Amino acid sequence: MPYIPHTPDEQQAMLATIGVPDMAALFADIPPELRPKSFDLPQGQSEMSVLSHMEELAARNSTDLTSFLGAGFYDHYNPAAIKALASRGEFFTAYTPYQPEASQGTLQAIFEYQTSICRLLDMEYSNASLYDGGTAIYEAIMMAVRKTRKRTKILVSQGVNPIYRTMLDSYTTNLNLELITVPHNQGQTDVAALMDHLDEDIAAIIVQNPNFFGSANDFTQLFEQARKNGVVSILSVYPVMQSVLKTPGEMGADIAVAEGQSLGLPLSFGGPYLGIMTCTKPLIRQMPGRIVGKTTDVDGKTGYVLTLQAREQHIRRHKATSNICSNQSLCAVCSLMYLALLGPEGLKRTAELSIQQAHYAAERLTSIPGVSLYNKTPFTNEFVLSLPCEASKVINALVDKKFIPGFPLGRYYEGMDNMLLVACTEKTSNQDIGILAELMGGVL
Amino acid sequence: MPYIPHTPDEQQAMLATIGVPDMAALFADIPPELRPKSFDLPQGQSEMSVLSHMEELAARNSTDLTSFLGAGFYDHYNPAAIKALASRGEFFTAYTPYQPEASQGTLQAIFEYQTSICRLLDMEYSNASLYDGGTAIYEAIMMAVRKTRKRTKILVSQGVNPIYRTMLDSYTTNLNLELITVPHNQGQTDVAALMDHLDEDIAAIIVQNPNFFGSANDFTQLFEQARKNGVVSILSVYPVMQSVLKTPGEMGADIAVAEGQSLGLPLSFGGPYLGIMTCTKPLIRQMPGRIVGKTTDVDGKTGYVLTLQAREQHIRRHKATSNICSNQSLCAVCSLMYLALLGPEGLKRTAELSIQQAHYAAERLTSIPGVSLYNKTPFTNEFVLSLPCEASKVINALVDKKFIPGFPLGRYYEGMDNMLLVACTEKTSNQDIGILAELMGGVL
Amino acid sequence: MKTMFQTSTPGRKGVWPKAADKGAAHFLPDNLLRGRDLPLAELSELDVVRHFTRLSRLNFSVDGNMYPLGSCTMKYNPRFTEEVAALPGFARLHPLVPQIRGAGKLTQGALEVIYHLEELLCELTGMAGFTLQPMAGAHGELTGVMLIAAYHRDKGNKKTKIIVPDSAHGTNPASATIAGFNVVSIESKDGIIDPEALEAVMDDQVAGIMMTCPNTLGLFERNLPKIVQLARKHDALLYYDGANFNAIMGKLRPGDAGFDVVHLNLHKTFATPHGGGGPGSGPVGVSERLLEYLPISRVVRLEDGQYFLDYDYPKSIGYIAPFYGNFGVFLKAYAYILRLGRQGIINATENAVLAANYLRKRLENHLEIPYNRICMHEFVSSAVNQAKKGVRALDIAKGLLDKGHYAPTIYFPLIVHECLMIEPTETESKETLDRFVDDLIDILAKSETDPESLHQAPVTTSVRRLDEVKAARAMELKE
Amino acid sequence: MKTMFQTSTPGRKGVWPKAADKGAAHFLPDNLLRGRDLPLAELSELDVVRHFTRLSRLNFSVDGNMYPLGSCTMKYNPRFTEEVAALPGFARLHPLVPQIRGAGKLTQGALEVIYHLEELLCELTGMAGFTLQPMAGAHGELTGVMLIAAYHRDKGNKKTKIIVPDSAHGTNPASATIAGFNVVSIESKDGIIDPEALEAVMDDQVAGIMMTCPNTLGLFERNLPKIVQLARKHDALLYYDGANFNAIMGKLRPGDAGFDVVHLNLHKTFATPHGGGGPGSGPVGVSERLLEYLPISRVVRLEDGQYFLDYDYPKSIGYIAPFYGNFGVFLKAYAYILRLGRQGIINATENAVLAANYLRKRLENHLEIPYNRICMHEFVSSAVNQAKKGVRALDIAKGLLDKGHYAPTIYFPLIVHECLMIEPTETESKETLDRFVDDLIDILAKSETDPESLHQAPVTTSVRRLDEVKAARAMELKE
Repeated sequence: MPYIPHTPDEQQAMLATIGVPDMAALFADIPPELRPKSFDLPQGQSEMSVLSHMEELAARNSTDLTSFLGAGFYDHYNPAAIKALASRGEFFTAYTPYQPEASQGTLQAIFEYQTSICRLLDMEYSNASLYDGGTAIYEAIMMAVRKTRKRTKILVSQGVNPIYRTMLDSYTTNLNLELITVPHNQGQTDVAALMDHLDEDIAAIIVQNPNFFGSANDFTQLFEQARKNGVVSILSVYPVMQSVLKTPGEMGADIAVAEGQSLGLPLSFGGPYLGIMTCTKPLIRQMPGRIVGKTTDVDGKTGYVLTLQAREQHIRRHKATSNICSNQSLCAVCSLMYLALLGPEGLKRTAELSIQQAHYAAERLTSIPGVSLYNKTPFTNEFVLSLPCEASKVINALVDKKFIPGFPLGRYYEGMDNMLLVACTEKTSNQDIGILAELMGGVL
Repeated sequence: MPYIPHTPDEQQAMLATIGVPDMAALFADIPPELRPKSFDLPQGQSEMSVLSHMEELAARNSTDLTSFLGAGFYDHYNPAAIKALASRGEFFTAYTPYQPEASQGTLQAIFEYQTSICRLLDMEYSNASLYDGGTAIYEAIMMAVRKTRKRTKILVSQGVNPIYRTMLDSYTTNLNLELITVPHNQGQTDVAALMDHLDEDIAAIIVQNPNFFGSANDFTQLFEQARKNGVVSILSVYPVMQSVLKTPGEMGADIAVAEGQSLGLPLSFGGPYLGIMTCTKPLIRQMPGRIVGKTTDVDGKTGYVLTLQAREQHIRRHKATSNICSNQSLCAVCSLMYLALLGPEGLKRTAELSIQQAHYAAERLTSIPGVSLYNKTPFTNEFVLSLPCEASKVINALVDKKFIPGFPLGRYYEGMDNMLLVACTEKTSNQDIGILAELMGGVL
Repeated sequence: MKTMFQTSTPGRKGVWPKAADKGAAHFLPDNLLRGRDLPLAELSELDVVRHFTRLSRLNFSVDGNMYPLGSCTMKYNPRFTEEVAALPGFARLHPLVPQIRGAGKLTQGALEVIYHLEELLCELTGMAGFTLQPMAGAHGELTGVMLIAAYHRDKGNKKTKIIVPDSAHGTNPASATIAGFNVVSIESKDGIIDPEALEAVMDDQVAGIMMTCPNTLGLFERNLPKIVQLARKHDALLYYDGANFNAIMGKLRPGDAGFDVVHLNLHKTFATPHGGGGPGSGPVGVSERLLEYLPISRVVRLEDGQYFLDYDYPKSIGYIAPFYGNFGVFLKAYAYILRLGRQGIINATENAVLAANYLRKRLENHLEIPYNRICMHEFVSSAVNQAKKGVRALDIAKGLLDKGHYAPTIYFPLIVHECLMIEPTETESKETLDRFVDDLIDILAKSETDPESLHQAPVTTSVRRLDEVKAARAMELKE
Repeated sequence: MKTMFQTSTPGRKGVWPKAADKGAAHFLPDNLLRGRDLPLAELSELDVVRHFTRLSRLNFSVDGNMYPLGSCTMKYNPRFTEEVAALPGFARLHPLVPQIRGAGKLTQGALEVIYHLEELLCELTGMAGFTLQPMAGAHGELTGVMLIAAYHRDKGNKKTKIIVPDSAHGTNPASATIAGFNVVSIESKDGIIDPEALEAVMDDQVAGIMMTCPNTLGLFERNLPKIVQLARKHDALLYYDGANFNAIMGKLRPGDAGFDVVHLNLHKTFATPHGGGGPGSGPVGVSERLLEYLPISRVVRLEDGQYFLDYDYPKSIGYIAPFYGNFGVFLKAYAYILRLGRQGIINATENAVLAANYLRKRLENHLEIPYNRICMHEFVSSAVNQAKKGVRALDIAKGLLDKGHYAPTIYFPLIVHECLMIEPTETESKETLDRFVDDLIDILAKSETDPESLHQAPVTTSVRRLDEVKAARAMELKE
């Protein structure tokens, strides 16, 4: 019986204490007609045998790829100390800190996470994290809807990650909300069009920086205009790039959200990731999810607790701000470790190296005849190439050479089948870029 | 400056406190003529870059081999919990427990290791471990020499791992000792010949069980005869197999040693390994290396300390029993974790599965025409095949198919070029054995 | 303990990537650049290692302590599953790879894990299909309610209500509300759902009934057949909250019993670690009639044995997660299920229920047990008698911390006064269970002889009782 | 804390391999089988995880505490090197693979590590060749002395003596004796070797002189050129004990200075962790004239760039280890050296010496410093003044434990009374150094005002002062 400590003798002793003859007696409440119709699971295997099976499965995924995939999910270098520290049992086998006196490790770490995220995004408050960047956008909208009360329209820039916009569609289907998508303008977030749409029916406006095409923006004027119209401004950002880019705080965003995966989490085929959620002071009572606050114990010693719980589901039940009852605690702690290990300068170096490599890649790749840069405005570590043929054709030709040159925009944007979204990080070497240029040149 | 916390300001402040103008002043004692003639080391690299380089080097070693190599070093399954626990910083970044009050974790673990090893080998005392199985044999001889005083001859069975016999040659070159090697008899440890050699000049006799050819033995009579002649009996064993094989204690060995790698340590291209060293009561004062003992603190609470230190080098200097001043502490703790996780029954299952797989392999492989079993007596998880051609010829043919069918005995035994030493563990599958049989059949 | 900002030293470096030849200012105009300081902590790698090593020691955890937190199933988290999730072949995989035409072949191992885990969960629950997308239990609930909504919308039903009994998890009403429904609460009777009370509120507006079974009192809902009947009558769908699924594996399958939607908590029943509050994973299973509404993408197996991401489900509720769910978490659950196998899973359930009843029985003369009959994997007790002497459930909980145990869930469910909800799980040994009971009895005795000592508890933890009111008022949420 | 045998339960299972179809009795006759019980602990996996988690918390370690243990160089152990050593391409490699003809191509990466690390160590020390075989520092010493013996034997020299100054490490005389030499001790003067005392004992019987430089007083041997001259005159070889090599990297190379043999401690200077006492790694480097005696095998690089194990050195002293040394350890040292590079290594030395002198200076008015001048990476202080009041070095050490610091090395070297030997290393921050000094000063003040409190120390550790005499007498070495 894997992981079960009881010997047959002990089981008998326990049954005797309970006063029942056998295990079956413990399940007598279940009506016989409800017993399983089938329970056809495989036989158990030894740890050795399962691990070896899982290694075989892992080996059927290619990890020797040279990949230029990004699209919101980036392969930055994760310092080894993160895994070493996060794999301490005291962190990963603890539960939600319901007993704060026995959970100060997690609580202080989350308090430090909230502090670090506020400082990185230059915002007033952060919660203890949400599931991912997409649900963070959805929760941000719901905050705006609650705040603005009767407004029901949401302005969404098409420069926001289309994966998240698709999620928004799902989440708002049953709600009395209208999503208005404002198209991009040749890869640029169309600030003018967004401004045009601002009116008193709009609860929130959502933009992304850098946008999905990699272009960096300054939304200060847009957000000012939004404020004048009583509209909540939501900005989705790329945390690593916040070390060099104008901050949500500087632009005047009301809510800033992000996918935190780039801060020290493995790509892990899509999760677990980290939903970063910050806001300004006036919105704090609308904030969903857990929040850790500082306080003192009976001796006056500093300590940390879950706070503002009146917002939460286990107190408020159906009146809660959200149904969320967990955070991505361990992921948040990993991202805190990442920020602590890199520090402000290390993070900036990471961002700048990534930007530099992307610009080198853009230069090399646009020197291939027929290939041009689609971005009309400055970009950071990601950009769009306009190809003389379908992007997926190029990808297909390169996949067998273990190169994935980027993401085909046609997957999410109609009429953009020839566009390829290319991302670099500090891990992208000049050599990789050189080979990519050669390979692409060869098939075009 | 990797891993150095001091900022330039802090360095200046410290220099000022010291009262010197600069770093150079701290090294003024070194005569200028002794300054390095060259110091041509590579430039430092980032963690990311070194790790990636090391991954490339690791990838240049084949790990997708199906290997039947053993020869004293076995690929048993290491439960994942070992690495998870041993990688806790409190274990691996501590030093020798000189301050026992601050080191009870390591000390109690070593006490438990000593207990477990005594129980497994059925011996009275164990030390806290030595470097490896080979140095353990050497130290065992030195114990015997000290104990028997003027005796200078050592009887060594050729069934003892030739790697260790080669080490013994090196270690005894400068000492007034004579090693007498008693040849094996067609793969069997020649007990009769060993008995014949016993006399009053012999300090120690060394045999191995199972011997290098995999054959199991009962040395009870030999050790009885040795005792009658005042000769110290040293038995080298295979710890995993001790769960099923007659124990050194049952046979009456004075000293039992072993390579502990099979108890939860990775093969790791030859180290770090674990030298297991146990003895009977009369020999304890001759025991080299660290020993942990149980005691009480001033409040009467149980605790553990390094003990019998009067034997050791840092007290006795040139009068010490050995120059050893460390043990393989972390390796010993890993082997303790292994034994704790497997328990007596788990260890026995490991041994029995390994034995069963070896016998299946022997059956399959000897059904190849021209191939026969060289062992004349019962074996455990390793055996010798007599091939119709040079063993290395067969190996060469199979290496390119990622199979290493075993170890060619000709490497260490003259005239045995056609002999192949084949080992199985619980990790060896019937399928692997089947493929091996096919491949070997194909080249013979 | 000092925060990392208090020990930060300007200019100190930790991990230190090489510098770019050209900074951001070379590539981006000033107006796009960060103007404000970036006051993150500046630490050496040793600073960071010590900080988190020390922080970790301030936590109780399953690795250090018994964690009898009711409804949370804090069982042992096998170490080898951590190794599985860290395999580079999984951990380094970009989720977009299989969405690129022709590149699906590069992720066959990962897609097989998803496909096969869904199959296993179907067999475990008796459901027709599963999605692994939901990223936590509450997220699974929301997904489940969205599926219920999609079903009724598609059928043209006009439904506005979801019924939630008072013994259900607190997230249930929140999830139903978030998804746009009105919540109707019903009172339990003798600790379980009263079919009459249910019948009284049932009408054609009812879209679904959300049940936790066994419920939060640890009791099996014996009237389940009657409830199913009532639901069917009004075309209401039956939702199974799987938070307590550890009680019932191999003994009842929600699908066989008539449930239409079920969510599971991989981080409870299937031993994936809780991580101090997340990440979790809350897969959702459905009956045949809800299959077509499941989120996309779905992994399908082609005739040639290849796995493939299929998006072609026009009635699907769409994307619930950016990709396929918390893949790293379900790797661990998958490995755990393979390790246990059929018999191991039945044993887990039986021994979880055995341990809960053993604790219940050993405590029954010391603590009020409101529903003192055979329970499932957990039970509720009440400190009402102790409260009369001024020792509340909270005091008992803090007293347990001083004895080295984590506390039970307290003040939940709300329907039991001074509630202590105890779930030992199957992985705690008899001597640990006995030590827990002995310590608890000792504390209960103290509530008679020395109640003040319990008001003072805890005294052995890194901090003593914390002022939660002050925290909420001061709103110091960052440094 | 209970031992695992005290919590063992007969019949309980942990990791549980599948059973063989046929037991050992099927394959082996009774007389070869184990007759006696095998009373190992029987625990669940959770039992084991908790046991070792709790045990670990009873340890001080670099990850938790400053560890100013003189001569032990307890610097930070970078985490990424652990990842390097665990790479399956290294950890799973059987050491016999490259010894099989034709299979060397399967281990080129591992052989390159050995080859290149030897090259780097040569450049670091100025030696002509290195062997990585020795498995610890003392093992390196023994190897070094064996090389000295081999040299003289080969030259036909009849040498019987090795000179070891009283400021050398305690292992030096033991190693020399074990290798068959008689040890001649000489007294230091002003903390360093006195050339006159040396000259007085030099004769043609002297095979070698074993020096530690800087010596165990933390002082550089300023008379080194004179010592070299004396050694050469008598064809005695000069041995450099590298335990203190962290003091001197980039500032002096033993090879340039005239040493013939040097051993390094990878677990000190090159940041590989100490593991609670091992495993270590003690590579040995030699000058040109000793090259041919180095242990076999040696890794050579062929013209085609392939690496190859070469056994063809007829004058070699043979095998010192079963294979190539503690490979897992030198992977970490290799990665560390590549990470630091030339400048990083010089910085490490400079900052180690800076920190030691800073501590020395801050303490000089509080504690006797017998040789109070610029020291290298460590220095010795003495509690002679405190001892007069009854507070001994041991009491001060235990007092430091109560403040959360590990203690310095005490009562070593033997030539300083009430010695406290302090080595901070380069990786401790200034505020940690300051806190250590402040705490130490506080303890020294207590030695005046409240000496009894120091005799009672430690009181915050898991046990208080332990009775070592009782342990030696009772000889309870197992349960």
